[in-house]
Amino acid sequence: MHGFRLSEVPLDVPTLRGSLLDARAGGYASFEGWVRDHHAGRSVDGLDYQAYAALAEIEGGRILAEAMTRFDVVAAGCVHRVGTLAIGDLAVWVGVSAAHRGAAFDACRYIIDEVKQRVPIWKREHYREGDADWLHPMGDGP
Amino acid sequence: MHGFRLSEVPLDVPTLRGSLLDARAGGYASFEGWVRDHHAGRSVDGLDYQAYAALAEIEGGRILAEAMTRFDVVAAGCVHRVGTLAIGDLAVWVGVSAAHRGAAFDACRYIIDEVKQRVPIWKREHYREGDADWLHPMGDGP
Amino acid sequence: MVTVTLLYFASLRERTGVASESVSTCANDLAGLYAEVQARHGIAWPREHLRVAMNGEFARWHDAPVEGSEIAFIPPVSGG
Amino acid sequence: MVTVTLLYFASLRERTGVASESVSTCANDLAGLYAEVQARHGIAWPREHLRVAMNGEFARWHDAPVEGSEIAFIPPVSGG
Repeated sequence: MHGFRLSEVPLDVPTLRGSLLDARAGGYASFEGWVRDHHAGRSVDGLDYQAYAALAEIEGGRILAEAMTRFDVVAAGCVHRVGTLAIGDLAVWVGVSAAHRGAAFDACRYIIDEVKQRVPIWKREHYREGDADWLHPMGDGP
Repeated sequence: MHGFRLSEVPLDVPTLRGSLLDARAGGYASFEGWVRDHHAGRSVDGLDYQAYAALAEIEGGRILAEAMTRFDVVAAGCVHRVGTLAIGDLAVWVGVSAAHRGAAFDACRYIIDEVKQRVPIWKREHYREGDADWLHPMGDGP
Repeated sequence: MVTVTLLYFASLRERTGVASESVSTCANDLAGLYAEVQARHGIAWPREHLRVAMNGEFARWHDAPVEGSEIAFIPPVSGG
Repeated sequence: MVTVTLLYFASLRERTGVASESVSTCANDLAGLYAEVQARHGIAWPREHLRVAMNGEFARWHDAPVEGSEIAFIPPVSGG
């Protein structure tokens, strides 16, 4: 998996990782975002991700291309889940292979930081008390 | 796999990763060092890792404990291969789970940087031309 | 007057009650179009908190709405 | 005079031809012991490039060799 895509089905990490194997690569850095059981002091039961798919894939692809340009890497990929996820489910995967570990780490972190800031994907948290909320960091809500 | 250990057999990444899953963890950063096909301008066919096992496990364990203290992480593990490895084989795995991605990345990088600097493990590269050399960064050789 | 399709996501979809709607507008730019949408759906969110996209690409608030285009008001994102 | 076991790794093992050897020494400290080893095996490597361990723990060059201990001269490492 090179580049960026959305997935409506669970991600298979060994397959994703395997797609970045390369004899020229000495290092592989990866990041996984997992659904955790709490956020901002509240207990979370699960969540939904919604995306503006057309724009998300364009903007995600742009971020991956930037990472390939800025850092000396061999290959990089990112897949983000959409749909309903349970605690412990994998929400996003980033993987980068490079000749040297510094570039692999830096590119991996760049990708996840930019994806979280720029790609039109939204998270709706389901709380143990039964309510649910769309998260809009920095916004007060509509 | 929490803490540090050496392994004489190939590493199984899904199992290692699975051991760090935790409902409190929202992020998982990992690093893998792969045997690459070149180094310092020479073509490499494979390599051996030799360790001073008793001290390596003590020093590796110390590094993991430092990472747990310095960074706000849930769990962290590192396994380093010893023995004969081929191109593309996994030489070292580091995995860190944490509530937030910053701590996961920072701890992961701390661990691999310190392991490479401090743990008594040595690499012998086999070159395509048939010769082989122990690597001793910063040293001129005995 | 142009006719465009508006797309809503996340809280905005919840507030408007629709994923998309077709509207005719005389607004000169996307800022003016958003002001109309705010008034019609009772959205307090200031424009400064949102981004806007037209036909699957980010656009500028002073761009004019293009006949037949698909326009999305993008609330702050929370992926990852 | 104490008797200790010396462990060799990587290039040092290649140079000495042994993984370990038992030696008796009158050296006052580990620095002196390394000087003996250098002379006996023709090792040019200055002590400053190495670390030293005794009984599975890093030690200091001015530590005295302990009877029956296991001593390793640690060349620059290259794991990872």
